[in-house]
Amino acid sequence: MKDDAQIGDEATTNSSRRNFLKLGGLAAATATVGAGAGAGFVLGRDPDANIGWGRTEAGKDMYFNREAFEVDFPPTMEVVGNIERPEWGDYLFNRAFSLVKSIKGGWEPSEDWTQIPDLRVREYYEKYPKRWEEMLLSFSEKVKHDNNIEKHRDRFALAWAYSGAYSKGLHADFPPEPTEHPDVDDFKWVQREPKEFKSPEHASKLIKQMAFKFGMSLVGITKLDSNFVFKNMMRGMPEWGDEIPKHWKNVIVFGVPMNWDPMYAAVGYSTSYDAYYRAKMASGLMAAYLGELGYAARPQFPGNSYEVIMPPLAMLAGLGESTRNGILMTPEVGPNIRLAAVITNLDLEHDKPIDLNMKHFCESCKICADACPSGSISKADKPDDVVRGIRKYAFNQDGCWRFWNQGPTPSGLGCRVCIAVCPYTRKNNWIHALVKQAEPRDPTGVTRNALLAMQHNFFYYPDAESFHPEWSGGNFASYHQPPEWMRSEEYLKVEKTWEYDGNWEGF
Amino acid sequence: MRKKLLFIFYIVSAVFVCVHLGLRVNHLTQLEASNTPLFVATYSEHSTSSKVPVNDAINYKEWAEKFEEQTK
Amino acid sequence: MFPQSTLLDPLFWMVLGAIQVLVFTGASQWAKEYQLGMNWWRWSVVGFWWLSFILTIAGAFTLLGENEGNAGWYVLGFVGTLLVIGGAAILKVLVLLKPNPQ
Amino acid sequence: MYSKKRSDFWKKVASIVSVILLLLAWYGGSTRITDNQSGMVDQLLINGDLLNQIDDRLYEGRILNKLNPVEYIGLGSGIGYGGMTEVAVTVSSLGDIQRIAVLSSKDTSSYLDKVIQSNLMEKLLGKNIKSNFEIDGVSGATVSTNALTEAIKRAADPVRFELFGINRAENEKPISHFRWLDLLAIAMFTMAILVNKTRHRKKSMFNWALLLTSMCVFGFYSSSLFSSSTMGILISGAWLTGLGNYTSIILLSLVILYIIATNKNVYCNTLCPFGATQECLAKLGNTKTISLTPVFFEWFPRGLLLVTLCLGLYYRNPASFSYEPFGIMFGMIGSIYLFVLTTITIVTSLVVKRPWCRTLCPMNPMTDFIRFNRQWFKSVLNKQRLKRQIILTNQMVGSEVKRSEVSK
Repeated sequence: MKDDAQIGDEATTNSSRRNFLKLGGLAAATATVGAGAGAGFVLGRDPDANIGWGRTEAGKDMYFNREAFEVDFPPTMEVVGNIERPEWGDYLFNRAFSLVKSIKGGWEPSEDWTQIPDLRVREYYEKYPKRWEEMLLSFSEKVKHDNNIEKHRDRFALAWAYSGAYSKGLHADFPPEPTEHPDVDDFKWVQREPKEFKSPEHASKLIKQMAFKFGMSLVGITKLDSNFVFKNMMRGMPEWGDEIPKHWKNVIVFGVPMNWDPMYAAVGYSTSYDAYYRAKMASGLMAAYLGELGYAARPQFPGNSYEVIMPPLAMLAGLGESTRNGILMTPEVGPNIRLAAVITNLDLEHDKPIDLNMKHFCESCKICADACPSGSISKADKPDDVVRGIRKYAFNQDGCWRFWNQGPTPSGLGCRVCIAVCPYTRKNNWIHALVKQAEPRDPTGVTRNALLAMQHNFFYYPDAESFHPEWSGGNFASYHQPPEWMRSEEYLKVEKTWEYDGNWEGF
Repeated sequence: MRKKLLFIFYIVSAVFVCVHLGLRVNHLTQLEASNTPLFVATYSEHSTSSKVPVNDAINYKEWAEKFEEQTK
Repeated sequence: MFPQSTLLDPLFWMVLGAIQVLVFTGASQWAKEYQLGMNWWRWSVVGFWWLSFILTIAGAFTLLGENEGNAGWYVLGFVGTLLVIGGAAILKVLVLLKPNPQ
Repeated sequence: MYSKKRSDFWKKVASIVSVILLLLAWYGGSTRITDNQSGMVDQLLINGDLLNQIDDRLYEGRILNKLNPVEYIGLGSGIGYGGMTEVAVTVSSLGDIQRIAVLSSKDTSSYLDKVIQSNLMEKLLGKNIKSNFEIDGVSGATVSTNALTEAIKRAADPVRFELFGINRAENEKPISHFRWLDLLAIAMFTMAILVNKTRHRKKSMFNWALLLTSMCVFGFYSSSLFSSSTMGILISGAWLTGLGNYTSIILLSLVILYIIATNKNVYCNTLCPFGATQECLAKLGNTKTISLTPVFFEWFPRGLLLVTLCLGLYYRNPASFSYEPFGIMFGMIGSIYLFVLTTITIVTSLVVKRPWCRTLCPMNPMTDFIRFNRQWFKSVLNKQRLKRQIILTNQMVGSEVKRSEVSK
């Protein structure tokens, strides 16, 4: 029989144990809440969430499992008429350079587009007469831009340096611009007999790994669809009809996102050149790799060196879908993706397109259309234009180009606001990954509506005019404020005379 | 203990209410001082800047040179 | 909490996991004291509530970490309040369903 | 006895001072209101350089060498939640709408932001005013949308008449704003009176039923419960020129009349939607009723309400000075500070019964004010009646004495 003392101290040990557990439990609970908040905050700030540039050679950036969503035909590429191939004049840079040549030849632009000397450009503006006014505006806006841009160097010095560095890199001569007929030029790096692959599946598996090793974040392979090859346009050939070289069988499409923080601080602090440079280098490396194995390779890379339209091929290769602002949207990085490709005669296994319900998201979202500084993105509820037989949202190329020439970037090229404000442009931290996995799997659309309600009510978006530079009615607003390493007042001896207008950091 | 809680609630909500009212007052005074409309929506064919500026002031040749050099 | 460090990060998550045991033993101690007669489904409801509560706080602070100031506070306020009300409701149900002592 | 007398005295002083302050604020407001609209109109010209006024609602923009005017600017106003919303419309000489500008609005700014975000006006730009255009409203901010659409139509009328000689305006009769919700408000109020009067066994059950229906109807469905801004609108007389939403004003005036008549405040415990929400939450957590006794806590809400009403009068914009969590609770309308206030109130109401009602709600100061003055007024009346009686009795006594002397 235990005597009272034993029962006594047993009771005390029991009660003290009980108290310890009770208080310990409370303390642990509060510690968990603190840890949850801290871990959450740090994960939000974690640079590892920045997908891109082949962070891990195993291509972990391509974390979205596409098998469950593969379809035979991309839902956002709805064919409504007979598909026509794109004309030379449909490509904006072709028009711009042709106008430059005519102006240097002494032609004086006027409000009447029928006076344009180059027939191919005239044909385009015959289809879209209203857009000629925008192109005209881009001339005068560019002059106003050049007269005002230097005044803001104090504010944007670091941003321009960052963009200038990659721009110089982009203009390096690798991969070299083709100079001869494709049948010769595409084989210039082939020294020996082509090595046979065990099977197209093996070839595709290897090529994808190599794309990741060359620094790409996303890669897809598909048959080269002739519908998206430009007519009368072949680099290295002054004259070209509409025939397609026989050895152009498959196309390897890959891409990499722009650096996240500058992109979120579009327009003034952002640049496409960092992603352009990396994508171009990767296309050169891939072309050389295929050449070493004895296969033809025709690199298509950013800046202005294409024979094909990239987004549709990327959609066919299952990288993503088409959106309201007309560029490719991927599940991993949203529209924050810059594409490059290599066309080859190597037999490869093709990827299938995917359907991630993005169509419905774009229909009810419209945030990019509201934020677009030049109002070039359609605000219709459904795709409201048919371009070369395919239904898509109307997009005013020339209006967008006009704001490129107004924007506060030194070369006056690029805007990227629609990419920055898109709800899909999210880094890979746990909360966005969770949402991106849940949304396509929910047939009822409840998650989508909840997300959009939160997006419209809880997030701050500067209005379209305020993205403009000061000389055209804005205050250099941006979706996020610029990152610390781009704020010139932190590093340079400059006097901060400006205010940042963008999402505040919450504290 | 609940009394203390209600006391804290009282003070905190009073602070938020005063901050809210303070902001409303300075918002209204600013609005009045600036004497500009609350909100203006202007029609533009399809770009935010509605007026098409007269083009003759531009020296196109210079523009062409600068454009080519910047994008080369 | 230390995403950049290869040593502290795993340690942190291990410790966080460990103290959850303390949290639940503490909770069961409180429950015993109030004779709530906890069984498996009551514990799973409380556990689910606790998980969503921590996830909400972590989510709100992740948004804050991403420089989405407004979004973070609104999520914390909106979802947080709903969860607190949910918690109070669960507590009420547990107290009501208390097995009366024989 | 002594402190009762002294506190009564201070209360009298306070109520007189607050009435004077309100009058001063109202007077201050009227002197400050310069008709600044004309100052804004010349900013609205697009192509025209010269602005001259044709009548008080129509301007025309001219260019020097052009014969007829290049564009017209019409002014119009619509009846919003808090009063008038003034709008100016710039119309080209062909009748296309070039620019719409909201000059001033008496609605709460968050309502207005909601309407602006829905870019209801962008849809109108470019339309021709010859045919009367229909505008689809915006969910959630119906009162303000009607005010805006009404104002835009009114602004287009003079220009349409000037350009095409068609007069299409059928001016809005205030009565047409009467809606079934107002009838329901009156019905619910009478039921609340009955429930409070009965000694019925199931009285609390009826009370709960009323509370819940009011929470759903006046709260979540229409968010038309009254607040300090409604009080501001009532005393500023803005409702004389018509109001978008009458329900809250009707409810408020019924409550005030009932307090004057029977000194009882029926609204708080039986009808207030926010009170109902706090009651439901109180049922969840086991709450106890606590109130804070120190004087400060009693007088702070009174000061707060007084300041808000004065500001409302001074700026002629009572609707923009409501500080209650009602807007956020029932419509997510309000600044982030009110959002935080609402969240704290909801969480506290799990622990303490009706925290908002116990602390800052403007209903308490209003009721105390009315009750005190009613009491004071009655006591003054009684004193007079007493004096008169004394005089009467003296007279009677005096005449008695005279008669007795005469008879002696």
